[in-house]
Amino acid sequence: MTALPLPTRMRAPGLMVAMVVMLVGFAVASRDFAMPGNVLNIIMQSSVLLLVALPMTFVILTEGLDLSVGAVVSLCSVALAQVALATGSLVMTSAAGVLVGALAGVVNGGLIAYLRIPPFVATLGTLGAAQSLALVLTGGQSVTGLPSNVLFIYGGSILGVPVPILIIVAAYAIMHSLLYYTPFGSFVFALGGNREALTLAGVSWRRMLMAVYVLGGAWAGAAALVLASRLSAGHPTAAIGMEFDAIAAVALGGTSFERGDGWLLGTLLGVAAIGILRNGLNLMAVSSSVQVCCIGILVILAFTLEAFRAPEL
Amino acid sequence: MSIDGVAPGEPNAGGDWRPMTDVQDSADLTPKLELRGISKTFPGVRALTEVSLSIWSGETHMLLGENGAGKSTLMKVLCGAVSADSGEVLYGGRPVRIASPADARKLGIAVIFQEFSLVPHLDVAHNVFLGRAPRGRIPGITDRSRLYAETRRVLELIGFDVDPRESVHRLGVAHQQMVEIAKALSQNARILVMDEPTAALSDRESERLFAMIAKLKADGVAIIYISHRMAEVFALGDRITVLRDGRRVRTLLPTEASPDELVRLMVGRSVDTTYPRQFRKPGATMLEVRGLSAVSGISGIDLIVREGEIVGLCGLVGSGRTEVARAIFGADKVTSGEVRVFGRIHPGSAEGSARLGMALIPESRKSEGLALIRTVGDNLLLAALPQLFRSGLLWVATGRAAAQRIVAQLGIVTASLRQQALALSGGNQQKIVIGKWLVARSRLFIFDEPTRGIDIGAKAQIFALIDELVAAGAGVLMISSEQSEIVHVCDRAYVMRDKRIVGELQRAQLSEENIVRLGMQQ
Amino acid sequence: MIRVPGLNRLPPEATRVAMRLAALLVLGVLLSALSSAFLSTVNLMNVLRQAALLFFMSSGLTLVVLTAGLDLSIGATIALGACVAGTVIKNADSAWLGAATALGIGGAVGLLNGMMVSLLRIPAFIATYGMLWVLQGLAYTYMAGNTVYGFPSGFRQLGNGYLLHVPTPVIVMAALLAIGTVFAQRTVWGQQIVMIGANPVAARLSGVPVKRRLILVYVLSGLAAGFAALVYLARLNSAEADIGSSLTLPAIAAVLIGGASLFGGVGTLAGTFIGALILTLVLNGMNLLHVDGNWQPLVTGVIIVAAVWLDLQGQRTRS
Amino acid sequence: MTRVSTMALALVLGAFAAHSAVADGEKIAVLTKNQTNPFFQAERVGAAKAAESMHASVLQYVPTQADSISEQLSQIDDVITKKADAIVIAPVDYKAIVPGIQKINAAKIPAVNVTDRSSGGDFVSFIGADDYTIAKKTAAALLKAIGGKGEVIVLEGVRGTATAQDRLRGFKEALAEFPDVRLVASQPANYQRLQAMQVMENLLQANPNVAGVLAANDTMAIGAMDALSEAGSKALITGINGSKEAIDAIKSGKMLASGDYNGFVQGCVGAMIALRYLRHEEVPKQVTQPTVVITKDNLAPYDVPLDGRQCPSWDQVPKS
Repeated sequence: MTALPLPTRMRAPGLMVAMVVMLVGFAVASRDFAMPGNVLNIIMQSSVLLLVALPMTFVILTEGLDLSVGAVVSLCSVALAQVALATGSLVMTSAAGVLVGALAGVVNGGLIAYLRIPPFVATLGTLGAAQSLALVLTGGQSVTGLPSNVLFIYGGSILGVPVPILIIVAAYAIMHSLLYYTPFGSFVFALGGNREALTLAGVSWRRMLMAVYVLGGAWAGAAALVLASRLSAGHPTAAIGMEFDAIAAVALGGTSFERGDGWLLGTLLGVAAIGILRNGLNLMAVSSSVQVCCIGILVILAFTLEAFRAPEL
Repeated sequence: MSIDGVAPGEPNAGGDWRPMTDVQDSADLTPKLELRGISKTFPGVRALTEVSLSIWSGETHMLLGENGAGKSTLMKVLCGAVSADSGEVLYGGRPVRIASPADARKLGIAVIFQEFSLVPHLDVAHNVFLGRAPRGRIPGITDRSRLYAETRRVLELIGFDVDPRESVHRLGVAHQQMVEIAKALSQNARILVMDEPTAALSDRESERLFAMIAKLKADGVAIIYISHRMAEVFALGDRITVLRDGRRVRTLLPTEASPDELVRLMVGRSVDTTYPRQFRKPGATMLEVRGLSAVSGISGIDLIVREGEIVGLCGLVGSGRTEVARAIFGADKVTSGEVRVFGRIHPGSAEGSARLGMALIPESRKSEGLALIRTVGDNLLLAALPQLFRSGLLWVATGRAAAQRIVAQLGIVTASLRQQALALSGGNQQKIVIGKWLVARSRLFIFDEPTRGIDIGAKAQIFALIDELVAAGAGVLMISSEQSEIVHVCDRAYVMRDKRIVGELQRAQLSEENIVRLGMQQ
Repeated sequence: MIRVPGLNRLPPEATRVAMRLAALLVLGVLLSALSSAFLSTVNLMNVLRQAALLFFMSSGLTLVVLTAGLDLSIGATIALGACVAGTVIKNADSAWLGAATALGIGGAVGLLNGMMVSLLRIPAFIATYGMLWVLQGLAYTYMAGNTVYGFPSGFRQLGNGYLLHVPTPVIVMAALLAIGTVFAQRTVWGQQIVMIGANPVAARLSGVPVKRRLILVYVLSGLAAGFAALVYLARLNSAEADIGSSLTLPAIAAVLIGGASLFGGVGTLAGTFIGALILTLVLNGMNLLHVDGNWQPLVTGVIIVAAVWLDLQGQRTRS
Repeated sequence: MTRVSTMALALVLGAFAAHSAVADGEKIAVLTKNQTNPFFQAERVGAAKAAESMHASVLQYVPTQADSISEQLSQIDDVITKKADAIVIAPVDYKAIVPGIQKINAAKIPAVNVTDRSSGGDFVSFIGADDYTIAKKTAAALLKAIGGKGEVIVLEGVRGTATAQDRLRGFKEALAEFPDVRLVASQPANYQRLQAMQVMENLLQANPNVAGVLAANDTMAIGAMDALSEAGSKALITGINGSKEAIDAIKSGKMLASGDYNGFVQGCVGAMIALRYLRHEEVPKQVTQPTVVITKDNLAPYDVPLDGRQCPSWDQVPKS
């Protein structure tokens, strides 16, 4: 083989085509779509999902799955809201969210890495537990009356830039650096690609797997902070079902469920695609039942295109 | 079976060996590394019993033994992946503890594994330095430019021309092995363990590896080299240690031993490595391939296989041999040409092959040949299901009888038909893969590297079995990287280069020289 | 998917089913000790009938999971199937036509799923997740927020009736369990399906028509969902667009508690049947013991994890 | 493949373009909680009918995931972007909706609040009755009917949703007024018929002598009703919503009552008020929809399919 760089194959072509079709289509169909204000809308609306989908990419890279994330975000949102009411301190509030999330991550990681329970089963169990705890903590009520410093997280802006945008830019930068510029990132790829390689490199795969789930939990806490700020409330069922959106975004972005093959930027695009689809259909006033169909069709079509390109096994 | 009379631990001629180096260092008076009385028991298996071994700087120490003799356990003890139950390790005369891979690395021990320790979706550089990436100025962040520079340096050292940013999953098996070697070398190892490093390499790449080994030796690196290839053992080895059943049988000098002697020590009895067979007059044409091209890149393939003959398919690794086998069998999509089996046009699917009585014994037994988590019985019946049970209903007794017959016929060593396939040794697993086609009464066999990773005793059995098949009127197309096997076993052979067949050698012309000449010609 | 030594080593399936049966008995004894109402014929018949609907969904899903696949669309298939079939039964006044409709929808959905998974090689999780949304959307559009209800009593026998004092669904469940077990373990197709799950490449290279069998498996899963839709209609006497959303996860949970591995090649219908019973018993027990609703998700989650953990423990100690 | 994708693109774009039809009059956006509860279907039909009769058009927004508050907030953003003339909204969560309402206020789009009263923000008007009151009234009807004594079971909605919480609170308040009634079990059945039936079957084993069942919606009530009749229980049962199926059951005597605050009329009045406001006609600050407990005696006006119902004329609307 020569040193010629092989042409890098385009990743997630289905998603790319879908994005182009949607962007052009919505711009044609609705004059409001391509406005700066609406673009900002889409980004702000997608911020919580992105904060969950980025660490989900890590989890899926390890050949794992986290079904609990929606329930955990909900749990974190009520926990941090209660702390916010009690202390009024943004630092304490954020810490509470991240801590509760990380604890949920410890449970997931412990079940998966140490008791070796398949991720699907383990996180299905945690889902139930987190949902229960959120209900018990609140008695089923949303927790309102958050102080203004918490509301600032979604509603405020710094130097004219809305805070959620700063948060997701920072989140992406952190997660990108972590995945591609640190030894930990290489370990994440190895967890899915070849765990034996980690052992032989003197790295405990269990500890690394644990770290991935704890990281995911901590980000769920951060997502909960943004969500609570957006709702001005902690809500015990606010993010139920978000895990499937997150998994869909990650998969749309070209991350495979096997062998540690993935792409973080793809996840960003996947989240954007889901946001754009919902926003565009709303602007076109497409009925909700048709919207539901469209989401399914987007997912299937994006992968169909992929299939026509991939070589036979 | 006559067991060789040498008791383990008995002083051997090779034990007094000292390296012939110019360096007059006091360290040379003691071995670089010494293992004393290492024992290791896994649940139910005694893997190592009181194995002692010493390696000096600048020595290439060949380690021989059948599968299950304890070589890989010994290696794992050395690299810290497994800890010994008893015994001690001395490094430069001092006792040391190797409890983890990190300990081993600190002592300068590096291992080149046969089963790749690479991460498919990381690039070459990140693989080479996995867990050891150079740190940058920002804490926790990898210094990427240094990472790539260092990798380039190591790759140049072994003369391996590949972009360090290339993702490993895009590399072929041979190149992955080179990355594996680069990974071990990048650790500046003082003790290097290699497990069949040439198994996947072409001759040219092997030559390059041998040159590198010579250079490392000159630098005083101690090398433990595991191989099944006699030629390598004698060409490279300073000393040879033979393991059998977890014990050291003997350590000897190459000059003291003949290949037959080594095989006898490994197996515990005499084995004929020339694989004698009766050459007969071939019968009617069973397989006829005309102008076959496939999506995998092979083109214009013409070949025939007749009743009662073994036809070799050889060439360098990557020359397209496996692709030809897959295209004929219907595993890869064919773009042009035709395949006739027993005169009938082949439908181009694996299912059709099975129906026509054609069998494929694939290169990678575990990933393509067996359902490891299922039982021996399940695997044996897999290919024969539609013809054994024409009604569609599975009769347990019929199935059991059919499977049992093959177990007996092939001498498969298994506790029962309900044993999981993964519990069996490589040789027995290979027999199951062959056996499932015998249950299906196949008559045309394609063997892709049938003896890879199988020990010498089992190898002879496999070849005896193949001979039996052709004696009974079957036709065989056999791919092998070991040219001596082709020369000994085949009636004829086709030689491939660059995805095409470049020549056909009749029995009289069949020699390693001719194969290499055709395969390498530019 | 995960290459951890020891994890995929599984003992003979009969032993594992027996272990599950033991777990089920322990649960039963525990519940009868805690609640006097538990151990009555009526309650046990109730539990069996409740488990039946769950089992109809999980039976097809078990086959899918055996091939290392997943079918997230069964709930939505039931929703669409029940809504359309319900309308047909009402409007055409023919239970048979309705039954054909439900099975037809289930089979068609399964065919599409199977083609996406086998021909287009879309990961099963994604393909059936996309299908879930499409079907849900169709159900919403079709029903436009209405409920279809009130079916002839002859048809309702399928869900409500009794044969020899045993609820009809329970008898149908027993029949399905028997037929399904024979299919999975005593037919060529069943055996090929199991082997596809254990190693699809080896199966293909051994002449197994992998694509056709995969399509078959998803069609069977769709048909099972279609049949579940009929039983649902007969039992509940009504259908609306959102009935499926709460059905899929319990069906998957029953399969997992039943010992099937998501990595394929391992699992039995008998195991899934016990899984469905365990899950139903847990819910029954929580109702009988008046467990606060807030804690019910947690209890269910813990049971699922514990069941799988115990199973893995059993395998590890013996291997 | 390029050609195929170009064709696909053209097709899809055609579909997009075909969709952008524009109506003549005002555009009101109607935001409801989910597609599954018949109450909101009635509300949507009511709003559409009222708008049609006033020559305006309605854009319906329903979260694709039922009762998703974040999705409803996103839909508010999108409606503002789309510059709807007015908004009629039934908030998923009356507390968490407040930031969305404030955005609507900031965009100066008039908003009418229906069904659940938002705990903040400015509205042209509020139309509705709260879940608490309706649950309390319905429960009282049942408790009276069983003679103020005996065992009662409550079937709850989805834990964590505002309606479920409020209805449960209403039930409990009513129960407190009847000291001889014993609440023997209160279990969630998540507004689902199947779950209600199965939970009821289970509960009947431990509590065979139950005299009454309070279900937090009609769907659950009917599921429980089937379980009760099969077990031969004579327990009375009530639901909430006044759905068509419940009306039929009440008519045939299988169900005692269903609490209702008439989603259809709420939808009508919400749209009427929004349009009147846009047309600078006077509107009331609040319309309290009378909560009705539908029983055998007063079910006639409810026993009409949605399509056949007529919005009340403006004069008939109670203004308070």
